[in-house]
Amino acid sequence: MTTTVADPAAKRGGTARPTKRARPHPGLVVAVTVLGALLLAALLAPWVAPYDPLAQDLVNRNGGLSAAHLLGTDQFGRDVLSRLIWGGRNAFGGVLIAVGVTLVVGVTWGTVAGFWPRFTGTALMRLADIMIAFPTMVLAVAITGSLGPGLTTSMVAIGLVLAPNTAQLTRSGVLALRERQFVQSARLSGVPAPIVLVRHVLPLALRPVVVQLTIYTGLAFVIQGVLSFLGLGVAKPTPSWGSDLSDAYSQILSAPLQIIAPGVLLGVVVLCVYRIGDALRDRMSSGAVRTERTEDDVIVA
Amino acid sequence: MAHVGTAAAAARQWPDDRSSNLLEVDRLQLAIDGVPLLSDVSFSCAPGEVVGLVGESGSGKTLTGLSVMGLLPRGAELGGHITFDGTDLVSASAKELRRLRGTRLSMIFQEPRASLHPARPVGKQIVDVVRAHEPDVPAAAARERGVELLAQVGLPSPRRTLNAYTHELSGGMCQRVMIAMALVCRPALLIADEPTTALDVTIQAQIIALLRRLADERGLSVVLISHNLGVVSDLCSRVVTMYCGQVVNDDRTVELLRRPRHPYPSALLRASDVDLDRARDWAGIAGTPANPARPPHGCRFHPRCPFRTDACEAAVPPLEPTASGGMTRCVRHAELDLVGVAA
Amino acid sequence: MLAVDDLVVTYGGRRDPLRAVDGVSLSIRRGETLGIIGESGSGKSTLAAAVAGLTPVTSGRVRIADADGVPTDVPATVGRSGRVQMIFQDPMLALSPSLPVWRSVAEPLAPRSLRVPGRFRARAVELLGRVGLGPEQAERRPAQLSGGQRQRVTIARAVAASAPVVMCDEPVAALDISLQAGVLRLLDEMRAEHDLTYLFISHDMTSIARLADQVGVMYLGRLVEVGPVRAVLGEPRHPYTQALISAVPSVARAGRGRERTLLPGEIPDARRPPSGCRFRTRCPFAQPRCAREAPTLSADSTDGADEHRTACHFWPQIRNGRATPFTAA
Amino acid sequence: DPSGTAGGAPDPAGTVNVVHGSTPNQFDPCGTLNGSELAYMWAVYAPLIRSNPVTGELTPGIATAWETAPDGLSLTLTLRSGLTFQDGTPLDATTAAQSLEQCIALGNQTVPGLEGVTAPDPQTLVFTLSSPSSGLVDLLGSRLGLLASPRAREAEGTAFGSKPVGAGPYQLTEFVPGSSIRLTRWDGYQEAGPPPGKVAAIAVQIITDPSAQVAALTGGQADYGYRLESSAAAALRDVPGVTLSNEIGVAISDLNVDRSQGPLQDVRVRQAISYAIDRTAVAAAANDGLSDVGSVQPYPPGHPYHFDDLNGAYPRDLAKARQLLAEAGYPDGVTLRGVSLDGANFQNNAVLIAQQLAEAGITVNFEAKALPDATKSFYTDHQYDIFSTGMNSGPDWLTIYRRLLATTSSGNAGKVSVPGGDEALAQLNAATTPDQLEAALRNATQVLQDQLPIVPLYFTPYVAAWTDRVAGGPDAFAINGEADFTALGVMSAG
Amino acid sequence: MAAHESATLAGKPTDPAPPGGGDPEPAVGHGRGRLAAGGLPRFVLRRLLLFVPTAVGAGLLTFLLVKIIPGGPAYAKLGEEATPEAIAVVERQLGLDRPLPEQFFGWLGSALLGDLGMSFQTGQPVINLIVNALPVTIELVVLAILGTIAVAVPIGVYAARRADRPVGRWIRSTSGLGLAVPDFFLALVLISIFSVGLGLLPRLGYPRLTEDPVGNLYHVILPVLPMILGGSAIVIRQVGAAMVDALASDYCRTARAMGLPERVITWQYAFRAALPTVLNVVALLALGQLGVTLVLEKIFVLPGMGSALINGIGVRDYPLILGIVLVYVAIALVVNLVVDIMAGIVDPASRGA
Ligand SMILES: Nc1ncnc2c1ncn2[C@@H]1O[C@H](COP(=O)(O)OP(=O)(O)OP(=O)(O)O)[C@@H](O)[C@H]1O
Ligand SMILES: Nc1ncnc2c1ncn2[C@@H]1O[C@H](COP(=O)(O)OP(=O)(O)OP(=O)(O)O)[C@@H](O)[C@H]1O
Ligand SMILES: [Mg+2]
Ligand SMILES: [Mg+2]
Ligand code: NI
Repeated sequence: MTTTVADPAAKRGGTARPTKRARPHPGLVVAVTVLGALLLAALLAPWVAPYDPLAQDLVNRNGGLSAAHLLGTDQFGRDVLSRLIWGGRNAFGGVLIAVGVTLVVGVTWGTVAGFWPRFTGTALMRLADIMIAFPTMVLAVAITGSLGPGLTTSMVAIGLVLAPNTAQLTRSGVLALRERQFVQSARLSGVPAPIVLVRHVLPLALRPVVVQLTIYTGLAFVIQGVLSFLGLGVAKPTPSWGSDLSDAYSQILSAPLQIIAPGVLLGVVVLCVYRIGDALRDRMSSGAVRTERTEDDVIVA
Repeated sequence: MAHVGTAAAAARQWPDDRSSNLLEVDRLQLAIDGVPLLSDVSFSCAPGEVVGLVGESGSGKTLTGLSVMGLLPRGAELGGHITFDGTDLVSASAKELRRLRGTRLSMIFQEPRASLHPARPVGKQIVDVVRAHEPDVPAAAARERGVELLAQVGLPSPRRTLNAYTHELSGGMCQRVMIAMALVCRPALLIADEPTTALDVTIQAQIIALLRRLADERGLSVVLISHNLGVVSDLCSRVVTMYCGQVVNDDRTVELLRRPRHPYPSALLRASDVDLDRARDWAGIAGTPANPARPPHGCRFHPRCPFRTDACEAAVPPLEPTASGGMTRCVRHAELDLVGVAA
Repeated sequence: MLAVDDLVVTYGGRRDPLRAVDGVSLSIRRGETLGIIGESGSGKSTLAAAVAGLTPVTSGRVRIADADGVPTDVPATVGRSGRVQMIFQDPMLALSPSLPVWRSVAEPLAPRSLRVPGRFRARAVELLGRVGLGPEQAERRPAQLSGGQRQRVTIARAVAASAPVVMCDEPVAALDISLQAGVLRLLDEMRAEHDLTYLFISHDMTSIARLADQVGVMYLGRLVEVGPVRAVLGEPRHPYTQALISAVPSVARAGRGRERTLLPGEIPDARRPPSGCRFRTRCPFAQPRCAREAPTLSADSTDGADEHRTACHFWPQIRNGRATPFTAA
Repeated sequence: DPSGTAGGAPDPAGTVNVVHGSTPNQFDPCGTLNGSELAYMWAVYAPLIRSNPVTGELTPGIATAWETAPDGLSLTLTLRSGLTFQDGTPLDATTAAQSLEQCIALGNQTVPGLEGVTAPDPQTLVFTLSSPSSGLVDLLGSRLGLLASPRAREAEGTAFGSKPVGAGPYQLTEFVPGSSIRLTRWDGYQEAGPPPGKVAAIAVQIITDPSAQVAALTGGQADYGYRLESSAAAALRDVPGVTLSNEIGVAISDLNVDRSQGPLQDVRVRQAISYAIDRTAVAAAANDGLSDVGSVQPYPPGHPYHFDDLNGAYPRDLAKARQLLAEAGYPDGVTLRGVSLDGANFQNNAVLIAQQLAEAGITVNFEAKALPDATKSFYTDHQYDIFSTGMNSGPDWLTIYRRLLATTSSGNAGKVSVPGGDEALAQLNAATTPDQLEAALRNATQVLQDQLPIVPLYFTPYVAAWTDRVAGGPDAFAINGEADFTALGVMSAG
Repeated sequence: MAAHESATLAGKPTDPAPPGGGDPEPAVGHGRGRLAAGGLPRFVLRRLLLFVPTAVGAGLLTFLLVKIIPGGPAYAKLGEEATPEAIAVVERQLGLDRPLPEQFFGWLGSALLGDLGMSFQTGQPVINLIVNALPVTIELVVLAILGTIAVAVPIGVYAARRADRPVGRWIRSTSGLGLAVPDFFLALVLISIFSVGLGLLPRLGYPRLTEDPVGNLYHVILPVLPMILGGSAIVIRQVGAAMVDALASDYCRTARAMGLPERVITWQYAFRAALPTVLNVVALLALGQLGVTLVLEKIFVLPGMGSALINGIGVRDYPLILGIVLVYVAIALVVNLVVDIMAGIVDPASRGA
């Protein structure tokens, strides 16, 4: 849906000047605070949310903002604020699943491919190439359409769709690091290959992956929204930002302002996540290991 | 004109007639984002003279070169004076500087391949320079000038080279192209920032020979920046030594080799000397290089100096004339009897 | 201590192979240092990597003396690990950036545990102390040390591995000249202390002159001259060595005239080396024979004890011509 | 008359642009009805007997007259002469019989007791029956009577559904699934029930998004819209120049239940579900207030087959629901697996119902699935207990009651017989007089209410709207929510 | 030795004539990186040959994907009436009773010959459906990309030139905002503003480009706008980053040291160097936008590939799904190929690989 992008600063050749490195990343504090607050609210939903997110009040449908319902009520008279708070659980949880799948699948895939670069690696990377050749969104829709809608399936689908990119990034890191001199030194010291992998290669190879996964976190929020919008996301009536947005869209004629709350919330969360990703990238790129610019920097869904 | 700081205001006498100098850097000071990086850099270069600028990594050689060119990064504050051919470059406008660059002043850099555009035939890049300064010259004529210069810098088949991309050329060839490019509009001064460091010794020797020939034949003034005293002493008639953002010594090469007046160039000399008989006397310099952003008190070299006294720590020594006709920044320059290499 | 016979290392596929090291034979006695000089791309690093077992060898053998001093074949990477250590040009790249340096030093002590156990810390700190680093620096990460300090760490690490043979691939080239001597001295001390044998690669004559006992000169994957350091640097026989030495900018020579042997042209493409003697395309003395016949390393036939060997058909004649000796000595 | 307010006269060369709010899948009347396809079939095919889409009244179609034998064992139709199908195949009793045989062979429709169809002469078609079937005429007035060219159907095979050939006033000339359909007037049409086409072409766009539906009708992209989303109704209500029609139709939203397994085998659990639902509230909430008639009958109030006195069944009564559950052995409530079609309506129903059932201790987590997946997992794989879906009762009671009550009904997951169901159907089939029919229908309705083979929710409201350019808008609005395209005309722009 | 004297050069131009008989080393173009003999055509050919295995792999993947779709076309066709017998009949009609490998290779064989089979739903050749739908989607993407380039490249370059000034930072953070807003939400907002609110742009309708070009363009403005805005955010950042790198590069420093005007440095040096990045971003963006059209086609009711795909999934129209996905993959591969070729032209050093 949206494209995420390498942070420009990360790629600049020179080391950051000390004065600049010390400066905190702009907006980072805000982003962390906002995300943290939302996450906390979601975790504490039973205590924080003013209403049961599923409780319907069929008399008070599409009610506007009021003291009782700070963000109004939806098409079934449910409290929008409570739904958004509870929806955070599914949104965050779902994204966690997606990113978790990407992490586990992608890193395993990339590590195996990077460690046995000849036959297995080539085959695995061929597969990744093929999967990457599908536009992300198309593949996500196809997989979710296939497995049937639902939070878990759609999120697993997102995870799977993004995994080949992570695999490529991991592999290029592993491949590059395999040739690094400190890895060679370790091997000369008699350290067996798997331990070299775990001790020296993965921690560094995973640094860009962490950045990438932050970006994917944002992306997963967006794709989650899109899939819900296409009716492939979280099953009703479970609250989730994406499906709430699509529900709100279905009421756009009678209650046109309903889309604002979930839409803006989604945008804010994604923005915060990207901001953190930016900061992470700057932080990591100031370290010693930098991988070359690859296509993975731009992930277009 | 803004003067940064008040240090180093000590009177100084120039060994030569000042007015005859092409480039004159006088008490240059530079801070970037408020961090002082150069303090009191002074030297000069006469027409046709080849001056060497040496010093360890981070001592501010490149920044000095860039200051002269007006190519400093944003956030740079310059103080002092850079007089080039009668113009003060510190106060010159951007437009003025741009007009001078390429035509009167040129600079070449260390990484020859990276310093040329990878996706533009090198000939085009030379033509660009001609056209930028002499828009009336037709493209064909500009190319001809390129060919001529490429031949002069010793590139075989200059016509073919003109159409080549950098990845088709070796590092030495790229460096020669860059020299050709720098000279195509006949500048009076060339600042060469470590032009041979990235090259193999045999190729390095070719470039050094080329620079010397250009200086001899064209009367070109060259400021050669290097941390290799060998290269500098090979090529330059005068050597300016920098340490931690300051010029600490300025002397004729023969004098420097015979009897350095400052402990730092003396130590450098011995570190770069290859004498099979003396090979195992581990002539190094103790300690770690100084950081111009946080310089030591007094003489900036004193923490590493084997000859230091309490006086060294007390105040920044001024750049003073020496008996050999040079300048040095050492309170003990008159009493110390430092060993050269050519002794 | 170390013997290399007819080593060939090939890079690239079958279609366009590059013989980066092409039939190099050499040997080093225990406790001695063989310096290797040569221009960029001449195969110096490849030679070291192949000896260390980091690069697959196409043909030839590498023998390292075992505990009894008997040279034994050590074929694979695994076999060579623990017997050969390597010190690289850029210490920043040679140390794991995310680990405190003591862990890197202690790594050879505990190769099989996932994380270097803390009990090896003391030994690591002791070794770091030997190379002049305090215990507080042992906790730092490589990025927090200066270049010279980092290179000291890699030396400590090589010592920790207690491997008898150490490959030094331009260990001081990345350091500021004022720091080089310190590191070289440390290497020399360690050699004496631990009875190490070095293969020392550099294109810097100064370092070679300081540390090496023997010197080999490489050109396009071949050893063109080898012998005691004084002989090779002082009286180079091969025209390439002569040119190389005369091209080195030197303060010592600065005052004394400017004439020198300038080699024309560039180093040929290593994938398509010239026939016969590889240097002939740039050699001022080349003869038709040079194109036909590849010279082998040979010593002065008049002097039986001559360790100084040269791969040139015409070196005796050239010696009588105008060569530029290196030092005044 | 809103259609008369615009200037100009009906333009026979014009094109009506139509917005269709649901997605037709195929156009063979003997295929399956999965979306909303009838409007196209009515326009493309001529019926043996025409059931007026608006009134349900039976009038001549291809057959000008029909007569049931006194013993009820045969039905004789007299056909018009000189008709052809759109592909040139003559339409006479022989081809009509062929077409009907093909249709029955396709297996989607059954005629109880039918022994055969014969064509003694080109204008006479005879149905012979093994037992009396009073619903046969109604059946022939519905889908079954829409005759397709047997030659074309033979030739096209499975593709016939998208290249239909009938004898009706319009031909299907374009079909982009899920996107657009175009009907073009067939100039060879000879009167066979429906009136001749009033416009040269009917260009249909499929738009399911309510805001887009409204935009199309208010922005000039469409003149006529039907099966619109209920939320579009509110937005269109006060738009000048747009006439809105919304009525409940002969279709119900319901919960299908799988009686072959789990708690729902027990009728008391089904009844408990039924008592737990507030049908009026569900209807209103799911349809933006357009429908407030929940009922446990297949036909809506006002329909001849509706029984007002049976209307009060299953008022919401949570106590009763709990009690029934307890009696069935679920005093602590019961958990059911639910599936819903992925259409917004069905999902909304599921959301509303789940909440109400929860209050009675019945927990259902509905999963939404696309139709092929939902039908397979519900009917074939028995993965779910209840299924939020809907059904069209259609004009012929035979079809709907068969579907509801027959043991062999396709809607009967697991083919568990409904106690009294097959008997009620037999009674319906045997009914020959109006009184008998009414009694039989009443009985069937009561069986439905007692046994709850499905749990009906409410009558589906249908929304249609048209602009002033349209002539004949009200006449085109069929009781089952479909459009009668043959009634649609368009005013010339002048 | 005569050669000796002339070889001791103290400062004359070195002569390339190699002493001693032998093959002279060509001075220019030695070593790596030259376009292999045959040049661009061979490069293209090689890439085209690579297309085949990828297409086969993608086909297989799609095929397997389609096979795990629960339900199946017979259920879609039969609905409630899906008795096992009826299913078997339909599956036989559709050829779904054959063994999977046979189905796959049968499909693949004809697909490679350009025959994507018949749609289960309509019985029409899938290729016809695609030929109708593809131009819509392509038009959206092409217009979006052109618009994005027109908007984002100048802004990106401008931002890079002022990277450490407030304007540059402001552009960067604003474009970061653009990244975060989901395209469909943006579309809804734009609809509210331009169609509902201002009544400036039509919300619906798609006259065919061939029939009514002006009307067509007028109608696609609103669907394309969110893509342009979303895409610009990306391109601005990427172009900005590449330009910042390029402007700080050694060769731009050299150009400045030679006194070239800043305009020439920006466009002929820095932008020229950033061009491969720009192309790459644009290519990836084009592929991303291909996915975005899925949603936008739904919102704006456009008869494109996305609508066809979603509809096809709904009715389990395997040949249609396969065909569409294959076309998506083909587009992706073609885009990559074109970009690679352009990169080869733009970046002379990359051609050899
Ligand atoms: N743009 C900049 N901003 C801030 N500090 C800078 C900048 N450029 C250089 N410096 C600092 O200024 C000091 C001098 O740098 P300079 O590049 O002039 O050294 P140098 O003598 O050329 O060293 P080298 O031999 O390594 O090239 C260094 O400490 C460096 O870190
Ligand atoms: N991994 C590799 N794959 C292919 N070719 C290689 C590889 N490593 C080195 N080469 C090539 O092998 C030749 C010898 O390289 P090597 O690094 O051994 O030279 P070197 O003498 O160490 O040079 P330098 O002084 O620049 O370090 C060069 O032509 C180089 O391009
Ligand atoms: Mg510098
Ligand atoms: Mg090397
Ligand atoms: Ni002033």
